[in-house]
Amino acid sequence: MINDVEISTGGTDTTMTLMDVLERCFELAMRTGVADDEQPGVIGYFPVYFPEEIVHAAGLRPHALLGGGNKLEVRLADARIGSFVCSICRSTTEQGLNGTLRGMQGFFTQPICDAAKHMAGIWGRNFPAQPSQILALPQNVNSAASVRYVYDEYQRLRSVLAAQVGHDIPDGAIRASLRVYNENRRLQRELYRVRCDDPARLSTVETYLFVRAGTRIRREEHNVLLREALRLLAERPVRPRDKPRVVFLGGFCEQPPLEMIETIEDACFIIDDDLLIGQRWITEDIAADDGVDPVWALAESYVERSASSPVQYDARKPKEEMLMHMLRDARAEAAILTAAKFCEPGLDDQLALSHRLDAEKVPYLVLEFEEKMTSFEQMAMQVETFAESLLFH
Amino acid sequence: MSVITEGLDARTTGQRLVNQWLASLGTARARGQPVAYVFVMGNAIEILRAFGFEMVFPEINSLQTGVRKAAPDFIAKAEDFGFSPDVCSYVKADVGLMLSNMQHPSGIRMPVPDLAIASSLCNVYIKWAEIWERRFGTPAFVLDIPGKRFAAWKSPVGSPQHLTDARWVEGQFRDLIARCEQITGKKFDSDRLAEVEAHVNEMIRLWIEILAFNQHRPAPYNSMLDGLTYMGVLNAWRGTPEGVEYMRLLHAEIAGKVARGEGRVPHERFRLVFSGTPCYVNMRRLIELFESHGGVFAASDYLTYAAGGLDSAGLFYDTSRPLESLAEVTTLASQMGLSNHFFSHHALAQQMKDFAADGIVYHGIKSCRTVATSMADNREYVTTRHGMPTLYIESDLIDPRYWSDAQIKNRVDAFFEVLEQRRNLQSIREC
Amino acid sequence: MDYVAGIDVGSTQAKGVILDEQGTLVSKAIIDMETNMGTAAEEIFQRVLESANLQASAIAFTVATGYGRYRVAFGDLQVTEISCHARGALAEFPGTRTVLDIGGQDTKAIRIGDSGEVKDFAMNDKCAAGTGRFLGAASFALEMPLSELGPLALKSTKPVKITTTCTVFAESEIIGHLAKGHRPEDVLMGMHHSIATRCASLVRRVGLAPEITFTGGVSRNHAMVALLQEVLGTPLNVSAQAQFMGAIGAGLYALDHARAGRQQREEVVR
Amino acid sequence: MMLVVGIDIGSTYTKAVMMDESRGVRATAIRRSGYKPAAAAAAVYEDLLANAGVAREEVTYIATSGYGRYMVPFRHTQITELTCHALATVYHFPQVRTILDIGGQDIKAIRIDEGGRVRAFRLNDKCAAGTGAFLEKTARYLGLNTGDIGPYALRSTRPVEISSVCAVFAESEVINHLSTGVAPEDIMQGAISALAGRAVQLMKRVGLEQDFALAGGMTQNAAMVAAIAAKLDAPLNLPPQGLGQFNGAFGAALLGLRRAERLQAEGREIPPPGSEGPVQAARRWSLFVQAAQEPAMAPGLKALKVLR
Repeated sequence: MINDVEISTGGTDTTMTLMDVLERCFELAMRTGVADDEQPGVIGYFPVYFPEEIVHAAGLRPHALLGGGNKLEVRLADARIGSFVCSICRSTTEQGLNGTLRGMQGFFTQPICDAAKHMAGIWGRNFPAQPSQILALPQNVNSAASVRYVYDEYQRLRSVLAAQVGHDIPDGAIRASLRVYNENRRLQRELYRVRCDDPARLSTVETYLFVRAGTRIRREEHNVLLREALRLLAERPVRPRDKPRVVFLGGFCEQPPLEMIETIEDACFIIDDDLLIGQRWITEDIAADDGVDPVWALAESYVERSASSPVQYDARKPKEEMLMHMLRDARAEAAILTAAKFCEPGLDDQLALSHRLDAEKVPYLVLEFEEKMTSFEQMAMQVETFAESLLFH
Repeated sequence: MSVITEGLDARTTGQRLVNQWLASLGTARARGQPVAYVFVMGNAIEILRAFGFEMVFPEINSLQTGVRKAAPDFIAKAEDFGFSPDVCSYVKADVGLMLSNMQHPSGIRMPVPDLAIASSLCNVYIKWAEIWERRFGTPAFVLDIPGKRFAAWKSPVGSPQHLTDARWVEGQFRDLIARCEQITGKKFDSDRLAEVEAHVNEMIRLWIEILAFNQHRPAPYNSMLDGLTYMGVLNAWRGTPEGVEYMRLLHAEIAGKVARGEGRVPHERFRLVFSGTPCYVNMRRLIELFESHGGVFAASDYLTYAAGGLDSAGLFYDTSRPLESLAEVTTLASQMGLSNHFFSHHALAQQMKDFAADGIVYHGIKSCRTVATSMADNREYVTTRHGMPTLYIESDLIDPRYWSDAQIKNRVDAFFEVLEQRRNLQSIREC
Repeated sequence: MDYVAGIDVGSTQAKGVILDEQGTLVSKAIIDMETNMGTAAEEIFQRVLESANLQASAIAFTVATGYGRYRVAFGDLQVTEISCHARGALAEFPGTRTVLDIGGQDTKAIRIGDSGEVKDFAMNDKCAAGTGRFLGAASFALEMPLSELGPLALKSTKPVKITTTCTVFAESEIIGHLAKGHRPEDVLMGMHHSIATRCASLVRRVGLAPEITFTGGVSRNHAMVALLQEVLGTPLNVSAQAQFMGAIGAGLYALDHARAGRQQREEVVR
Repeated sequence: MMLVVGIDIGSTYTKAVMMDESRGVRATAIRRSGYKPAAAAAAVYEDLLANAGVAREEVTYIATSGYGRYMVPFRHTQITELTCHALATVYHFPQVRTILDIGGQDIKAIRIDEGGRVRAFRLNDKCAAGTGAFLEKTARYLGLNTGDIGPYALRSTRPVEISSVCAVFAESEVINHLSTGVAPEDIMQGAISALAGRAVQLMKRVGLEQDFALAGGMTQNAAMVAAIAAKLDAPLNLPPQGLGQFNGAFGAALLGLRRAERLQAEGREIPPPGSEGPVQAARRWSLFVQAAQEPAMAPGLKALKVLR
């Protein structure tokens, strides 16, 4: 089914249509497995953010583990994980147990939540051949010592990976990777800008597929796809439609099924979202100049110029203020606050945000989802009612 | 001022100490005493004590709502407020307390915090502190203490990795000290910190020995009943002369029992290791179910992590360099004890051996992913690799709605049938 | 001649057996649970006595099992259904190393050691539909008796994927699929598949070891047996008395005690 | 003379209301939805026409609601049941601001403004034992018909407490109570009280603004109405006699009438039914996910071959 289209990193393929690029991204985005002999070697990481540049500079491919989606049948993992744990932990374990991720050369998780930390233990017990670790990104980014600590932890990662590939990872290689990723993040920001300006031109499902495709290929290739997509989007004919403008929250870790985004888009325009927020976590270019320690630059960006999510505390970024900014910047009239079932950080934030929106008299809709859900009738009813309440009268 | 009276037993002394602590919380505001909210894992109590803070343990407040049968009302208030049933029931009980004008069922009106420290050892702590931040306007002080990175993680004392992590923790302690100075208007007194640490050192020494006493057969106390009361006192009075005094009393009493061969269970038949957090609403009932079969919990990982990991580092404070040493010990305790839930298979197997236990009982908590996410996987590993009999039961910390008596009794009864059959087989083989 | 009784009081049904000294099944009975477990136990006891044509005094020892085991006033001993199902399954299939019992309230996987001892057991989580109750939900949604579910499922050509694990929401998911135009047999097959998967997961929890014996009423459902064999990758033993396995196991425990008691009496006499 | 029809295709029952320009109800009809909602809707529509003694051609406009709203080919428009309940309720009770609708599979709490506009709404948490189905299950255990639940529970003198959030747990509680000899009416009343508690909790999440109204099938259950009113400590407005179950259909008819009137006022022709299909312009990528991923073997199929 999946054709590995060779994409040269040089010029652009002028024969591609927008639908071609989309289909290519769709196929990539929906890939769940890692082939046994995949080259370059693959390092898997659990959401949200990961310093991919270090992996990239080691000549390996970072691979975001995004759960199993709603087509995966969980048969083995239920015996290993409590029933009160979110779906992404369960399906990721399932993919490990059923061999889908056998090709990975390493597994990293992070202290985003308690369940995610357990993933390192599960992986270590069940897949001893794959080195599995917690990359201890700090929950405190408000200390003068924070950058130094992140730097130390990144250096640890660097030496773990160097040992794995059998050679040092030179500063120059990391700088080169920073440039590739800077470009990638610029392109993603551009994509988001296009959708915000003209949501009829670029849907959220499409935006999502474009971004998600990047988690399955080297960033150089992804940059080519995104540049092509942006060029073709500019030429796309657009039919304006009248739908309420909303922002979507809740896609930072476990991924809502495509059907869910489609269901929402049937009735609303999603103008901004936190889907795969880790992919554009760093909000500005990272210094890649000679003379600057590239790992320090990467660590400093993590602490100083980054996005926010329910799984990180940052005194500079109160969650409610972040949402109000998002609504304002998106010129959105309402918010859809979702949380994955059993996601404690998501559920806690959902409540806090809804109280703020009540106070600000901003209409909002609260939804709960699971990546494995297959029935969307009830959700459609809620979304339609919400849109009806925004549009009618 | 001390409630410690000559001639009283540890139990009475412990009760008095807890009551005294609670009473002083109730009057803290009136006395103009600064108040800190802290958790049992990763809390920097030593620094707070050096500044003279009164310490509120929201976890203890919440478990007490369970013990005092008020949890359902408190939880209902939080759910009415909008909290999901899937959220930690300690958090919900605490929200219930906030929505009840801070009137705790112990009779104490809990003071609001001047400072709240949430460590990263349980991520829910941080979300919890965010709730206080919204409610009381008290900024959260998030203390990031890096734990184990993987199961075989070794971070020997003084190794570069240990010092790297400790430097990070120390940096945050310095931030905390600045915050404390600002709140209390007092200058940090390093000698006072050393004094507190000296008390803690003595408590650590005694606690390690008390834990080891239960290696005797019969076990002198039940980790998951008596042990819980020890821990309440130990947490509330950590770093104080009263705490040391209590521990000495306790130590002497248990040593006496060991010498006399007195066991907690009259006819100890099975020695067990408990993994997980207690179900405080039904703990007596649960213990009764086990003790009726002659089963005693000789050891529990709970006594390590809920006691702040005191026993786990094997390291004492160097009072000649109190702050650096605090960071080093805190880091090590976090890596060797407090982040063990994520990789607990080795530690449990070790406890099985040390305590000559017959089996492990896993108690999965519906709303606590910190202890329970991978228990089933852990159990599978321990059972297959070490051939140990294990039992998995599930309920909640304090939410009685998740306690199903018939189901738990059924599982416990069946587990003891397994243990009996196994013992019979062993004795046949030995013949 | 002494007889023994095994009484299994579950949440939805009560079952009873009488065994003779050799452990041979003399009579059996099953009734649906009315309101009170205690009276149901009395009733089932009377039934087995009647059909064996015996007086209560002929019963030397009675073991009660199941959720209501402590409600059996006349029981001499209570043993959990874990031990009883293992015992019953071993008696009929001595090679049994794993027992799977799908009951109304609970599904159990039991691992048996080489000496016939219970080594490990696991029961389903409340949130995971691996119980017969899940089929009950299907039966209600389709307005069709339980016994017809299996045969209809076997007619399926395109099983629908059922994702809900919660029984409560299974009913609405079934209705949803039917409303979308899926054929009842395909939905049912999906349902069976979902249960089989959950049960297999439970079996794996105790470490799958052949032979596997499938006990409980659901074992009469051919679709379920076939699916379980498929997902477990091994054939299953299914007894004609599958529903009575717990009661038979209880009867066998009763027999042990009756024998031990007689030995003791004889020693005393001597 | 204009006649409009509202059809509410719910998960358990399909209900229809015929209304004339005076907003008076001309006829109602109801059937079990079964698992063929399109067929049920067609049949109910036939029943409705027969009940009203009206020919198909005389109906001007048809609006559908409920979860099967898109499954009726002969509709003019569709609208969600929440919007319908809001419209219907505010029509009957202009002062109502919070509506509770207890359905078979979910509970909905809706806050509305004076124009009947939905301001906020919440559905029950997934793991809550708070749906009508829970009550029906309990009734089934006790050997009762759904219709008997209310009268039966009203006989209770000492209701038991059923505390579980999860309906599966709650069921165990019911079994447990039964086996210890608790009177069935006390269990039934306990279940009703538990459900009422959940329902009121949901109402609190949308703001609990007075007055209150109850919609849906539970309006016929006097014990439930009393339990909710007691928990709210305020009276509940109930739809007019016999219309409780038809509230959604009534709302759909009201909205249909409003639209038809507007079209008429604007001098526009009312289009033929069936012209408003589901809005689906964008490509449904979700349909291709299965194909994009490795085609998984349907494990049911092999078993099938073995048995045949």
